[in-house]
Amino acid sequence: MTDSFKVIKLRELSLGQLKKISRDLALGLSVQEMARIQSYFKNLGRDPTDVELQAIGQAWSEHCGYKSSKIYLKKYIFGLNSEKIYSQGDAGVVLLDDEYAVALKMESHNHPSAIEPYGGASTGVGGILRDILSMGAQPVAVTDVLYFGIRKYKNYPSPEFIKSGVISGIRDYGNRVGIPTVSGGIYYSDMFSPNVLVNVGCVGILKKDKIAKQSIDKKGIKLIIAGGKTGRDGIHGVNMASANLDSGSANLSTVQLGNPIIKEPLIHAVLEANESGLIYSLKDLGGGGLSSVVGEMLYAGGMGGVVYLDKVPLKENDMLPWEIWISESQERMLLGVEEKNVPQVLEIMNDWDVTSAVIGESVEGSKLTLYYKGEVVMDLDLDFVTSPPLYQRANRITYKEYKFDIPKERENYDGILLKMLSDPNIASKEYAVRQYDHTVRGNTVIPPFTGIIGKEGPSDASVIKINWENYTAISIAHGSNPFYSQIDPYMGARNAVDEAYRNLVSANSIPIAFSDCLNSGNPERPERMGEFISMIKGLSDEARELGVPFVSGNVSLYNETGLKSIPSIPTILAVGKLKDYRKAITPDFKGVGNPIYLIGKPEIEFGGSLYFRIQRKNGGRVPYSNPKVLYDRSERVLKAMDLGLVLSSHDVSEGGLALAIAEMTIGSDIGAEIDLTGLTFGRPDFFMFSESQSMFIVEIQKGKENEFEREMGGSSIKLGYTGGQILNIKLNGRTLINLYNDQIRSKWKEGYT
Amino acid sequence: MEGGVYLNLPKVAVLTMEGTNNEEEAFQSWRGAGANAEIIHIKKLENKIRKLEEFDAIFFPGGFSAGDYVRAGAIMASRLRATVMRDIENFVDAGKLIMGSCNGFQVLIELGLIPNIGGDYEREAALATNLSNRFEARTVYLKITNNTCPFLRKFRINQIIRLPIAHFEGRFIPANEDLLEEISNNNMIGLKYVDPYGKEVGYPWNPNGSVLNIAGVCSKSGNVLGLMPHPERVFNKYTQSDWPRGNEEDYGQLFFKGAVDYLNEKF
Amino acid sequence: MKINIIVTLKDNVEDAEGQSVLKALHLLGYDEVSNVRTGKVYYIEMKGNDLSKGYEFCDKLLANPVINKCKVERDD
Amino acid sequence: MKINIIVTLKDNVEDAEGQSVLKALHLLGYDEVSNVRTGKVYYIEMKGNDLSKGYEFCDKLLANPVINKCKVERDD
Ligand SMILES: Nc1ncnc2c1ncn2[C@@H]1O[C@H](COP(=O)(O)OP(=O)(O)O)[C@@H](O)[C@H]1O
Ligand SMILES: [Mg+2]
Repeated sequence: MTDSFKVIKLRELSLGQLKKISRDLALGLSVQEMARIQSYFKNLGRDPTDVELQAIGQAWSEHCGYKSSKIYLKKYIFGLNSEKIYSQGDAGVVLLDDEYAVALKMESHNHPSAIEPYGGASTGVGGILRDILSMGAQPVAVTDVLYFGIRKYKNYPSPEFIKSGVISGIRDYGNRVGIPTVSGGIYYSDMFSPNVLVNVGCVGILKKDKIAKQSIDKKGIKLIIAGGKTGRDGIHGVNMASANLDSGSANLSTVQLGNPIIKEPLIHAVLEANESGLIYSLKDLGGGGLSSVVGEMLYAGGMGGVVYLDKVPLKENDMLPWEIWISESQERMLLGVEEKNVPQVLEIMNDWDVTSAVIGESVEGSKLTLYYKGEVVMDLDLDFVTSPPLYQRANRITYKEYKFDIPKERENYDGILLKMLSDPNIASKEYAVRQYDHTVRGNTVIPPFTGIIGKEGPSDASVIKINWENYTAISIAHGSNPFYSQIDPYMGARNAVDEAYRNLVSANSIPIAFSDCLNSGNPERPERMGEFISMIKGLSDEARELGVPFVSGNVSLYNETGLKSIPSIPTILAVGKLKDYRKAITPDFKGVGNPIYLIGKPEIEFGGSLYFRIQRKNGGRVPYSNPKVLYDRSERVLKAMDLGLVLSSHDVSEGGLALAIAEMTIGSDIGAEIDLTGLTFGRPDFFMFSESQSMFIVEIQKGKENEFEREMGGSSIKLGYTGGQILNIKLNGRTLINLYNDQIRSKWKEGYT
Repeated sequence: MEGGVYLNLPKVAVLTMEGTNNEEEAFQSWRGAGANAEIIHIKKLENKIRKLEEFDAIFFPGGFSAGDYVRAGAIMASRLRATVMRDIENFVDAGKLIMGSCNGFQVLIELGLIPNIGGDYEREAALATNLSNRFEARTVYLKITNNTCPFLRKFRINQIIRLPIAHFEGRFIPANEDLLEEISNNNMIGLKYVDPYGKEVGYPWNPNGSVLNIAGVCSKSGNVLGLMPHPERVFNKYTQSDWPRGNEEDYGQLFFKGAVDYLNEKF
Repeated sequence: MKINIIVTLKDNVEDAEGQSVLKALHLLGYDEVSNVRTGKVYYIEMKGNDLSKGYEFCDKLLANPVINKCKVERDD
Repeated sequence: MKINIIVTLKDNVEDAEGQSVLKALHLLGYDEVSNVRTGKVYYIEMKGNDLSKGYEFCDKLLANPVINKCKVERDD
């Protein structure tokens, strides 16, 4: 026996010693879990190798095993509207039409980004691209929703440092790999010091009959690893992501920077092989590395396998078998290929200058056997490895008393509106997004900012056409509001879905799929677990009524330090469909003298609202979304759009209808005359700044008022007309807001010069 | 990657290597303009599996060839220079067409194809880091200042058009004043950055700080064009960023159609 | 005083740029080259005589301690 | 042999990165800094003993003579 691997005398160890082994080998497993492994090996009548223990440690990490969340995901999310899902794997897939399908997925890279923001964010993009590629889909868009802190905490990097690193990381990876970064969001709050959240998404297009399979159900399928070489970088990444961030210092072996220049040709090569029908099954190497991907691919098809670890192309020749097996080196894909197709696949890889090697194959049975230089270094039943214990952790759902501090009424709200426009949560995100290439691939129909060149304002959803032949396109948007979630995780989640949905509708697209990225704290604390469950229930209750499935998602727990935890915050990535992208609608006003309507009705519900936040007041309960109302209004709006009545549309979110209208003047340089006389319920500020859900502002063709109002069936309120250089809002002859378009735009663009 | 189907259409090689990433839309744009385009990995040229002489036009797409490490375009150019420079020179001499956008322009500059005042393919210019020191992705206004080069023949002189840009290294710098004069005197400046009214002003309308607001340069004989903006991304007018405001012009197409017309007439 | 600050990646952090250059040099026929790593230099002119400022610049702006090493030297 | 190749911008070429570092240092309160310029270093390991190879690498790959200067030195 060489000294490349060790046998660990596990069977004779005490509980205390088991704990020590878990720590010494950085397995991240609890004593109970170690004991379970011990008894398994007692039954086998032998001791495990270090390779075997490491493999189990990976598979049983929270990150890979979903130990704390799976029971709830199963109960509330899986199966929801699932008849509309075409396929689920590394990413979820829904059909667009008879020929095409769309794959989407959102994922967190919070822990790595907290330690090394540049590398953390860029490998996040790299990872999510692989998930889409795993379905055999061409990635067409990258998205990123970022949650930055404000205050610096001792022993942790400054929020400024984190922010610039994260944005640069996303920029450099996305731009270099040539996939446009077209949608996202940036939030600022002290909730995220020092626990930054980096949620990245990706959307891909595939022909439905070319979808890649992710399992192997046949023996003799060769396993090919392709892309980056395997190194010592990123060992134990999943264990880090499954623990609290307890100091700013890093375990260096988990830091990776990513290499988009390996990924870029890998995407081409894999898609070409898939297009040619040469790939039997496909998966990416992410958390847990080979260990997790080989196990899952075989287990899903009821097969066993053999892998020769010495065949894996390495960066460093002296790597030990366990390191090879669990390394999380970036830019790698695993291809299952029928023996007869192997030469052709290797040739395609070579044509694109991509490193690849055959490393093993599937066999009958359920055993996975690893060889290293002729010796067996692991021989385990996949049944055992891939089924970690699932926990129904203690949870407590707490109901808070809502405080409502009534702000004083003002004569004039110019100052308030300007303050809203320059709030970092609202102000233009161009400082980040214009560093992202959002037009590469030549398919971007609606970019993140639209309007007159040089004056662009925010768009609600980005639109990407799917090919060069017809007019079909997809729309992409997000929903999330950490301020609601902090107060009410259940409603916060529902409102996040509402926002994502209405953003898509606003662009004249039909929502067809969601992906969720669930961020939370330490699940071993009952309040956290309670919040987490409330969040999942919220998502479920909202989406069920809307008839839209969650096709994929990701859970990130332990976003917590000794100091504090983040609230339970979902980020929703939503994808919609446009039959004819020439009918896409943007928020900038299009003409002068056109009627402006509000769809929906503002209520007094100000918890977490921008209006109360900027005045540092408690706003009571958060807005309540009603999915039936959202659905009904959306159908009506879409119908009016289809009839060509609607010229521009913007969803009402933070800052209420006043801010929404202000944003519509930015990209158009067209002002608005709004008269609230007879419309408000007492306080005009409550009317203007209410963030009640499911509302839209639309600009209508002149002279089409009657037709439009008929379509809206009573849910529309006429507010005024477009035109001029000023946004003017009046009530009973009194001016509430009077601001020049230029003032509004320059406030909003202040941080982007 | 189709090839050889339409035998009498002009043949265009869209060159690629790791990190180039506009090849798909370039391929589609050439095809849409009536050419028979093919995406060719430069490895195949280096290994002599494919030859440039098979083609009537070469397109250097944008992106980050080899990561744009070292200097944008440098690695791709030095590989080509070491292996197929003679073929490229013959290609130019034969009057065939070469176009490079963004990273492709950077490659043309590094290959000495632009401006090539001296005629011996020395590097006579550079595309340096944007003065803003950041990556800039947005739509810019451009003025057409030469319409004799085949790619620009479908435009009017002084026509104002809009195209997307997305680059970090786009600041055109010639080796010296004399060269710059030669470039102007020979009417080689193809496009300039302007404001919406056609005036030449500084940042932000000139996104990178190029001398004389230069956005694109043609070779003396006109058959080579390098430019920082991306016509291939707006072949379809609905990918022009402000089309929802009723500004629906086919600027992107005109570059490729002009080139294809020229090739059809000439070859 | 003139100081030079050289920022490099720590040895165990992969250098994608270095690898790209290595590959390019090999393709250009320079097989004798076995390794390339890269770094960034900042040439700083400043008043005063306190070299330790250079380390402050590293710390606050130029380098990320998780992945970078910094070297500060006087330029005479 | 180990060589270091340092590529900088010529003095008359504006250094956008240097400028933005200078600005950032001033924002951090370091008013004593009056100028910053930047450069790139390549640390190359290779067989042989011929320093002039370094200049070849510059010429063929690492520098554009229009805007760059190159310095090659042995690293001992
Ligand atoms: N981090 C980001 N990455 C990519 N796109 C972003 C990012 N942040 C915002 N965007 C895009 O910028 C536009 C405006 O965003 P935002 O100001 O958050 O608008 P809204 O208030 O409508 O959500 C949207 O198209 C959004 O998708
Ligand atoms: Mg919106």
